[in-house]
Amino acid sequence: MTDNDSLFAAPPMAEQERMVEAVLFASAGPVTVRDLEQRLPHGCDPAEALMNLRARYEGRGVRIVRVGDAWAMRTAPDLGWLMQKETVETRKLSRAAIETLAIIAYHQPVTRAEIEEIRGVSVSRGTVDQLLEMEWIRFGRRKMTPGRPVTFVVTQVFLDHFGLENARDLPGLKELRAAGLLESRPAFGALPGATAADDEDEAPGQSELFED
Amino acid sequence: MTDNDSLFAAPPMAEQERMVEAVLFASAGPVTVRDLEQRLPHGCDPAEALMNLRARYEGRGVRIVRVGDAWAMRTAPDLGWLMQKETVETRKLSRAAIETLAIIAYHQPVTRAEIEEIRGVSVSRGTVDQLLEMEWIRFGRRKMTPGRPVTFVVTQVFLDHFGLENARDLPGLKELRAAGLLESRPAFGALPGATAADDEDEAPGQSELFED
Amino acid sequence: MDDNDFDPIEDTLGVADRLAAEALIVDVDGFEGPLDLLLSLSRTQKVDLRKISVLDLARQYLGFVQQAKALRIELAADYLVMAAWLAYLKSRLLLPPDPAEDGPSGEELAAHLAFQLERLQAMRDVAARLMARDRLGRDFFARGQVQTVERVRKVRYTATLLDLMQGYARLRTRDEFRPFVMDRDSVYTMEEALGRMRGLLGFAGQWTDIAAWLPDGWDADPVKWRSATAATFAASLELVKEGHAEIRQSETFAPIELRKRDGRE
Repeated sequence: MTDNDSLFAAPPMAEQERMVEAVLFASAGPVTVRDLEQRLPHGCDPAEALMNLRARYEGRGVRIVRVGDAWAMRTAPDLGWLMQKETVETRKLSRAAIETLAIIAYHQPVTRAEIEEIRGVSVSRGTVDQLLEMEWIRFGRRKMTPGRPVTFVVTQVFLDHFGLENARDLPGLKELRAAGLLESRPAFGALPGATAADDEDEAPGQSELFED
Repeated sequence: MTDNDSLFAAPPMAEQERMVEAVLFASAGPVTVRDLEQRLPHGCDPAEALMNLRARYEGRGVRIVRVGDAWAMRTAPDLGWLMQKETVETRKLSRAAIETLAIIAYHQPVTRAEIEEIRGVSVSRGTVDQLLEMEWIRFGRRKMTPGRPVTFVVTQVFLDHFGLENARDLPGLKELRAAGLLESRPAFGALPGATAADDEDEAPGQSELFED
Repeated sequence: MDDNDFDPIEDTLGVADRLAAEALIVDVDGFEGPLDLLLSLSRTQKVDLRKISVLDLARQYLGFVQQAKALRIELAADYLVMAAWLAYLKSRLLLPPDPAEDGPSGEELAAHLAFQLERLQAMRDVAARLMARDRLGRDFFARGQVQTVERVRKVRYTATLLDLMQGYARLRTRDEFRPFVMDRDSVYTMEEALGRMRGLLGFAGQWTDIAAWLPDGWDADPVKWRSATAATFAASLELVKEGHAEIRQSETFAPIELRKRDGRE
């Protein structure tokens, strides 16, 4: 701030209030009156602006609160219950679950036996249960084959999560590679067991009937 | 919230407004009306509460803005100069990336071949990758043309970043449409420039085997 | 097309045009392909892109390519393809239409080129307008603080589309594709070969085919054989470089032989 600034009148109080509001909202931590004095144009009265702002937020869903010698915006304490859902911990799905999900998405409707043939390992009950519980997959109609096995298909919840209109919109391998999304490092031949880093590999050596 | 809630009347609109205010304030990203419906007690009308809240914040230092089908609280753009401390250094985009982004935004859903036709040069993988990684673009539905190519569309993160309510609010969109510049006129096939970058067809060759 | 386009003395470029073309030539790397160059050239006409003279533009472009050739500047293939096409377009525009010929007329082709230029320019203009908008994190801001509220731990599992697609790709291309994992059990490294050969070199007084130096069990599988051969060869060269061994090959594709160097010379 140079001394010249004092030649100009300070902005009107309503404008100062707006400024304080914006600064409090965007700051990562509480802001002191001194901070505000330095950031607002010369001649402003942040203390008064703060009091006006505080009165304006009285009874709203958000309040202006004092934290030590600084000020911050906080949600009203009586609405804390609304925030509980905010604190979900997100974890990445396991590789087994992702692969199972991918097979269902690309091959639906697909039976458990078919999933196992493609993955080359048996599919644990927990994996399928987890996907069912997340509502990313559901039971489809039964296959017209001996035993009439149930099939799995993906759900609308799945499509919403991945931003897809339709499971057919999933890009193919060629397109993935073209977009540079696959690290297509050629491996040195395929040795059986080389992929055995799997968490549920009870039955390796199942021949990969679905490889094409 | 349990089912019992439906036995009680929805809270008054002023209270719903407080709740919506608290939720929007607490969420870093935009919140959809659907999210609000799920979080507010049964019988609430978050859409109406949002309209009231938006009007209440009119002209304040913080605004309620629409981002696609979601809503968020953001500081008023005219106060940006106050926020130098909070400014995040955005990665500088290349000219190719900026043009590609604009083409996707104005022509969406658009295929890679169409982007190349418009720019007259092939689109590098890095460019698309970078935009995908920034979550400014995503895969859209496939085109109903031979080969069913994947398309790209812009995301909610893109709209949020550029302060757009939806993709229809893109600057100059109407003029471009009126001038016929957004129609895909069939090229006569003779015109060079739309270099068909068929890089997806190259198979990993033997020569790559010893590359690390 | 107006009458000017049929000017017979087409190759007489004005001094100013010539200078402009030369200025462009210096800059050839700065263009993103022929369309970008054409757009730059069209600006010298200083007219609405819809009223542009495609014939003039074709002349300027061909002049540019001529000069680039004269100055021995390497032009990428697509610049030359565009030049050939523009030369064809120019002839179509200058000659009276051939009623027997099918396909689009010269005027239609020219109109489409003008459309392409106008569209590219329009995209650049809106891209600039887009980038000049008020932007999140620069002009307007989200809440600065992440709210701390009581933690009700609820685990939500998530995955991205990329995870899903890569998971699928991993399964379907298991033979040729495995992300992040270097397949070590069929790779014989040069360090391993070197370690093994250092131990054995003392016994190699005679010329021995390096194929005999492969470790046991690495010659059956072609994949392993290839890796072991490469590593053994590289290690042999290293030993020769260090002065511990000599290497020879009598002719192309003959066996490569190695023996210990014991300071006889």
